[in-house]
Amino acid sequence: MSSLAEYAWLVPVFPAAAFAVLTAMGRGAGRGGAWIGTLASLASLVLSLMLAGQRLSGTAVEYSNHFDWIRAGGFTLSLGYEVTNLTVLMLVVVSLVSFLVNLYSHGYMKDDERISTFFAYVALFSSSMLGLVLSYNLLTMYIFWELVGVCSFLLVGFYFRKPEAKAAAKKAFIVTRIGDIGLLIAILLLFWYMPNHSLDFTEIHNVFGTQTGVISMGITTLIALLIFLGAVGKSGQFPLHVWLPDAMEGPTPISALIHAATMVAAGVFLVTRTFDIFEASQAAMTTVAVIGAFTAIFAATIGLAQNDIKRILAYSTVSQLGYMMLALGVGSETGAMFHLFTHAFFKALLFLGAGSVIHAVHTQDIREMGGLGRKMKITAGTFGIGALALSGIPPFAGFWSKDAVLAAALEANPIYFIVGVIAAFFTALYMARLFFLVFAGSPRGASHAHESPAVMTVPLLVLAVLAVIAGFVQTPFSEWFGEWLFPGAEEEHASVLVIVVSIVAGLLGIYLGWLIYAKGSVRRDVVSSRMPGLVRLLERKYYVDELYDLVFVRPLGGLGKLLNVIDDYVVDGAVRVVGQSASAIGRLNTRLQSGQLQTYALTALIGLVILALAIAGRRFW
Amino acid sequence: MNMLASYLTLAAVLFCIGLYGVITKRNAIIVLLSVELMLNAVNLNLIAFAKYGVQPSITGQIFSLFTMTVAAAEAAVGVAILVAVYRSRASVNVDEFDELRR
Amino acid sequence: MEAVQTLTWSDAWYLSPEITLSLFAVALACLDLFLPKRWNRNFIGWLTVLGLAVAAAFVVWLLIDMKNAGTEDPTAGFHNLLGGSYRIDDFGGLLKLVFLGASGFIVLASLGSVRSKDVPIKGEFYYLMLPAALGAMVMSSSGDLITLYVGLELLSITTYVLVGARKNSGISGEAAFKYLVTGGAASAFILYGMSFLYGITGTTNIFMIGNALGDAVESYRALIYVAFFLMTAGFAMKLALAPFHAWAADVYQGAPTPVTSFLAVVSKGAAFAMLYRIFMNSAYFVQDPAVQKDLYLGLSVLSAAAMIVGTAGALRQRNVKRLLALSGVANAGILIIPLTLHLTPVHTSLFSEFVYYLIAYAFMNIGAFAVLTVVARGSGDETLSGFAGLYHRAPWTAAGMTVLLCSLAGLPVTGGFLGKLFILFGTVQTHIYWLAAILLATTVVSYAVYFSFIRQMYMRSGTLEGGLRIPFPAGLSIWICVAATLALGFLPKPVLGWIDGLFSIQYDFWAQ
Amino acid sequence: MIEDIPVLSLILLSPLVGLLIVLLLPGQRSNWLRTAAVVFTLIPLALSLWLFASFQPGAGGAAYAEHYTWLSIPLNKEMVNGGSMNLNFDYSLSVDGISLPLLLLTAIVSTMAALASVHIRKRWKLFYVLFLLLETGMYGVFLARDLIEFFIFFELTLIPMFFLIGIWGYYGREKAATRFLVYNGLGSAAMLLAFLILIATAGFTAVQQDTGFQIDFSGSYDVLLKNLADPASYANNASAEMADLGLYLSDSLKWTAFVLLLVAFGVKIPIFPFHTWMLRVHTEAPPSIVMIHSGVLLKMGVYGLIRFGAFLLPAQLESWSTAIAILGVINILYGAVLACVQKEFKLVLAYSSISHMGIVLLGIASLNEAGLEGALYQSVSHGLISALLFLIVGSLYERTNTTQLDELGGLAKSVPFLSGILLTAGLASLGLPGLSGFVGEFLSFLGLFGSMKWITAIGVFGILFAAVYVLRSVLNITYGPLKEPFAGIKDARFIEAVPMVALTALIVLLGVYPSVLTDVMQHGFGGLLEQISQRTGG
Repeated sequence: MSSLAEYAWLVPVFPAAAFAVLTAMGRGAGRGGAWIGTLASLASLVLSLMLAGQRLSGTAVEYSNHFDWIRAGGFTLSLGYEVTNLTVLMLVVVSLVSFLVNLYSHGYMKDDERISTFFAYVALFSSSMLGLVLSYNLLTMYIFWELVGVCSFLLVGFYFRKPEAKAAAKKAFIVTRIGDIGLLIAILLLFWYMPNHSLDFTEIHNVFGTQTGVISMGITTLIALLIFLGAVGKSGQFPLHVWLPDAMEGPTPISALIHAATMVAAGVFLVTRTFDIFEASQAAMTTVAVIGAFTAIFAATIGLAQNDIKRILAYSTVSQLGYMMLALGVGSETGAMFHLFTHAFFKALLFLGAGSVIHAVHTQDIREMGGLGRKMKITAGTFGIGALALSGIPPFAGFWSKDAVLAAALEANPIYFIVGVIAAFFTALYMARLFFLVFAGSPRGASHAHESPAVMTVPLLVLAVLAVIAGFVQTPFSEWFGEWLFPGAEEEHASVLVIVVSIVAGLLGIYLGWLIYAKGSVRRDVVSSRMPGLVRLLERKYYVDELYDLVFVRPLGGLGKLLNVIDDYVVDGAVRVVGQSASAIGRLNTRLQSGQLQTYALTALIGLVILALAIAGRRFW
Repeated sequence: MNMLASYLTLAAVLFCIGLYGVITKRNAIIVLLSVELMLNAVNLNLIAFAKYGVQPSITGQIFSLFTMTVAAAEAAVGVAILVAVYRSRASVNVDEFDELRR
Repeated sequence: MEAVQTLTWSDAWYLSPEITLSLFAVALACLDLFLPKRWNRNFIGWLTVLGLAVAAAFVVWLLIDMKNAGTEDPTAGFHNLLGGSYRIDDFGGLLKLVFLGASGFIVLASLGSVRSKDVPIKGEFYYLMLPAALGAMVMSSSGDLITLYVGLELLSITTYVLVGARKNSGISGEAAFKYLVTGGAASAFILYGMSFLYGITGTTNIFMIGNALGDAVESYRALIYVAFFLMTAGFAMKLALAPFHAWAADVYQGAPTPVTSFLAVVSKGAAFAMLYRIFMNSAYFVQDPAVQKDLYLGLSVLSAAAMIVGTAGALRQRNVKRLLALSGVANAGILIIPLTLHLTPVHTSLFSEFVYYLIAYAFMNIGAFAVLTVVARGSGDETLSGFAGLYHRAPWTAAGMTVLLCSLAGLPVTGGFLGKLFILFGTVQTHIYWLAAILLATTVVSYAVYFSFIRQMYMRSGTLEGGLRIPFPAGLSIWICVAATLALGFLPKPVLGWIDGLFSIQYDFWAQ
Repeated sequence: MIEDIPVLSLILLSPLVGLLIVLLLPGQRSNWLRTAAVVFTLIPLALSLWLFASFQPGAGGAAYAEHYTWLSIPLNKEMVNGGSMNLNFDYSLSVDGISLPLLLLTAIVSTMAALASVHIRKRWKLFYVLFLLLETGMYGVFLARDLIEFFIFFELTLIPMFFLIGIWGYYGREKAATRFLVYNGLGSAAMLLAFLILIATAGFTAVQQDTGFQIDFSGSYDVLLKNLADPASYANNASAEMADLGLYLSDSLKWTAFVLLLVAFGVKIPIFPFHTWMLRVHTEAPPSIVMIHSGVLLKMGVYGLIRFGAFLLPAQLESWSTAIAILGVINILYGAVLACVQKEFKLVLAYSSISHMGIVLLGIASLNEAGLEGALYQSVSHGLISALLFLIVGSLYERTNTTQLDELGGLAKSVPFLSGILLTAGLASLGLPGLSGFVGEFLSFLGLFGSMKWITAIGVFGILFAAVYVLRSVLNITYGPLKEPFAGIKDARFIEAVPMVALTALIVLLGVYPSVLTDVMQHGFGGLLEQISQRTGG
């Protein structure tokens, strides 16, 4: 039976092959080509499920395999894959979401002339993410990490003719690259500090997990923080969250893929994989928790003031990722992975639902929507389930996972808990706002909206089901999930307090939203009329983009221009001066050549005198 | 020895006068003559050394004979060239011989 | 004093090259005088070439002869004639070959390409080359200051006339006059210096001067300085080392191109011969190391100044002849380097370095001047723009010129490159790095100079249409020069091996 | 039997044969000329591929070597003790793990550039003659094992480049050509001086004979390597007396020689502040020549620095390693920041080359196997990537007549293939894993990080800026609204597409399977590190 794990490497290879085929075929592949991508992702899904089945049966041992990639004298850099419960879980999530997105895109993208290119990108994206998940060491992970980044760049910039898409794609890549630098330096540090220059996760676990003190505290903290920087970039944590909302310029299925299962999950997954390093350093843990908690509430508040349906969802993603980081920071791997797991489904559901809406009304501004619930019943229903899950209303999946996170937070520090609860309240509020504005009330603007085709609604239904049931794998009453994933890890048991408070926060948020946006008993400008500055601050996302522009982009541009001037006038100027000094001697000579014989003679005589004086003078020097 | 010094001084003075003439005189003929003056300074030197030198020998005098002869040939050629130049320039002013320059 | 030695018939054999040249010179002068005016004088040119070739053959014969004799008894490798005032040795022999060959190629290149408008009296023009070459030979062979001086003046006076050969041209006369005055003053300086040397040592024999100087340095230090500084100044003027070089550009420009070529190669080479001979036999024996160092340092400084000024000056020069004159200034600076290097047990090859570069220099300069003659003949333009579009008009000539220019610039694989390389190796062996650095730096700057020709030839379009007519003798000499330049670059072994086989500092410089 | 075929000479000389054939062809037949040129670049390509495939790292020493004496010049006879002295320069060719990858790179880039020369519109014959001469020079540089021979080939690349820039370049071509020549000439001059110092003080063998010492100075790299590795032996051979005469390489001279070499190759690489010449070349030369220039010629500097700096003078390299690393970081950041603000695509690429060569310097400064392999790998990879980029630039310029970034835009619409390749090349250039650029960068950083953590960490920021300038420029060209004048332009022709696809494939291959090169390189660097640890008293 263990033989199946040996073929785990095929999981990412299927979509990679699809990418190669589609690229080779070029645009000629057309819609037929799209099915190649879908089939490949189906193959990945099937294989992942089979792997999962084997692991669930409990008989399989962890399997890893690797080969030497580069040999450089004493060092060997190897690549490889590893099959554990964690990786298999991620494989299933990624390949499932990826398959559903594939399916959905057949409907969403059917009129696009570059549909085969789109599917090629998606295939590469899935492949990279699957590869990342399977990685057995940090180097392998880094390689796929970067590939994920570039794929997201390609997909975000898919509508390349739109200047916004171009800018967003660029931003996505560059901002995440800041994090990548952290990760790269962390890898370099680990390479030189680890015994035998090893980068495998197993070895990392052995070295850091056992607290042998091989690596000093300072270095451990540094490594952990640098790895976290990578995760911050990828998972859109403050202060590198700025790319994520902009990434909504890509086609909506891509947003689902990026936000639900692939790119953003990579950061959390990375921290989970190297969790031993973090656990070895309290400072790093605190940093993770603080950043996570702050991001959770920070993004949630921004989400309150946005009007673009996808941007709201994007900020909710940032916020939810903050929860996951918070969970990690307070030492609950299970909580983080659990929330990641459930979030993958309901966030994919929400994005695909949003896509369905956009597909129908051709706008993304929620102020121009309304009353869609009657025309798009499936979409509305499934979206509602997703929204409830996100708001943390039992029995939907999000409730259980958020609960786990909050429980861990409360145990660690009540402040984290309070922040988490407030963020949960905001989450419920903006989701209610979103839902009621879009689906309730009367139509504003687009009127001829209709339900999407089956190829789009089926994935919605599947995800809706998952959004309902996925939470039951880990409840306060049964902790099967955590034990399966992280055997031996201690978990906090959710207390009644946590459950009650979180439910109340969620319901309160929804109620308030209903009052404002559906019932209309509270005026919408109740806040904006009193505190216009605050609303403006939220609408402009706390001016973080502007701040970056002011602090980094402009100075860099200025520095570049300055260096350009220096390069032209100082560096090259020095070269020119050297050249001109040769020329100047030449000019001097030319001036001497006046044609006057006697000038020549006089020059010669002066030269002779100088020479004689110099030679003689040398003696007395 | 005293004798030698005065001869050498005289020769040096002559040489310098010649050099001065070459550098400053505008008339080409005088320039040529100045060159001859320098050569004569050499002759004086040679003969002084031949008589009062460290190791007096006849060679110096022989040398000066050669010098005189050759200088005469040189002067002849010089004047001939000057004549040719005068034909095209109608001037023997050295300052005006500056068509070749830069 | 030894007894006066007279010339014997057996001595005449050793003088055969010189005698040949004199005979040819006299015969051709008479021929030119008695032949009717309407006859074309070109054949006199051919006869001149013949005379030079015969003389060269004699030189080779003598060299081989001495080589054979020298294998048993090294002292038979040289002959003193006329009480040591004339000396037949390998130093002289090799340089004579260079002078004769160079003169031959110059005459060859000028055949058919010198316009009668420029040189009205062609016969005179050709046969005057012979006494000039003779003068150069005497200079390289003399063992006595007097002989040296006579040779020098023979060369100088003949070239004064040659420079002024275009009688009706104002600039030719002006050039001749300038050359004459400068040359005369230079001679005066050299002679004045020599007179002091004679005064200190009591002899004019170069070999005895060396012996005498060794003892004299104690009491006559100041006079030694005076003597050598005056001579150095004189030679610097003759060689056109900076800052004594200003006349060269004017004279080169005013002279007919073949004469310019002769001045650049033969006159300069002969002056070098003289300088090497004197310094190696006198300054080298000054027993006070400080004084000796000063004397050589003076030369090094002049060499550096010449390289810098020559190259920089050429950068801004548009007239090709003036440009080549300044390039000649720089090259004179390079040619003097081997002399300024110390003789150490690991570095004794100064003569090979010097002669090899001189040979390479001769070929590339003669070739370049020949191309200039041909090009200027077509366009009447002696500035750089005369070369514009040459590649389109005469691709092969342009290619040949490119080789010559690469050699002048010291780019591989040419004679100029290897010549510079050997000199450079010498400076490195003797640890005179500053001179090496200046040599290298000026060489690189000179790329800009020489490649401005290439820019004109290949990258600009000229105003002239149609092909370029190249007279056969000129074409022949151009291609011989190109081939020789390349051969010197690729296969220097025969030449260098030959020089090394013949030449020995012990016997060819010092032995009496 | 295989051993009897002089493969190296064939590689070196086949372009010269091609040159002769091109000379004989009629000048108006551009197709014939190009075909001949391409064929004669394919021959060395095939040979070097075969050499690469059959290369056996375990064979020890130089696996394939040819050696003929070129010159043996007697220096003068008046030697001390009546001995004799010769100066020998050889025609000596050899490949090892360091030169072989670069040789292959040369062959590949030359072939691609020959194919890419379809854009040349005039004077084809002269173009291909010079092109083949340039190719010979490049092969010679990587094959030569005699210092003077190396120098000659190094210089030999200058002359054709001068013509190629000056005749077929853009508006400022003549100035660019002259500047290229003089600037690189200065570099070469420094190199020659360093070489001669090495030869004159350490490059000789001294044999005691009846009549005295026979001393043979030689440009041979092997002799130098042996003598420098074991100074005691050669100095003893030549006796103390010889050492007094300067036949001994003192530490200060070693230092001088190393600095000279650093300057010499620093100009070529180029190291800040010696880089301004190459900006002109990048912007003014015709694209197919920039392919060669950026693809191969810059690597000659890297090769020289490794071959002569690292192998001959490892102790000096070590004491200079911090400085080199700092220079590398300056190169990386300076080049990158400047690349971010350029308005002209070719200038972006030029500055990006500076930045990338900085990474090479980091690798060299690391003085360990990972770093040195990284430096070499980065060189090969950058060679391929920049060749590809300029190939695209050539094709784009032919269609749009501009390389100004703000005049271009939206080309992905009208020329999707070119845009796709451009994007791929750009991604390779910014060091995306899976493409060749990453491996070299990673290895270089990895190597240097072992010894200089802070410097490396600062240098790593270069990859961030790389992302900025690559995306800024590439996206400006390909993304965004399609500019009106470019609506009708056609995508790449087959003959343009072939080299692009080939180069892209190689970039991917090297990115995915780096062992194909690193295993060969590993052999080349094997001996060096032992030496370094021995000589630096480790």
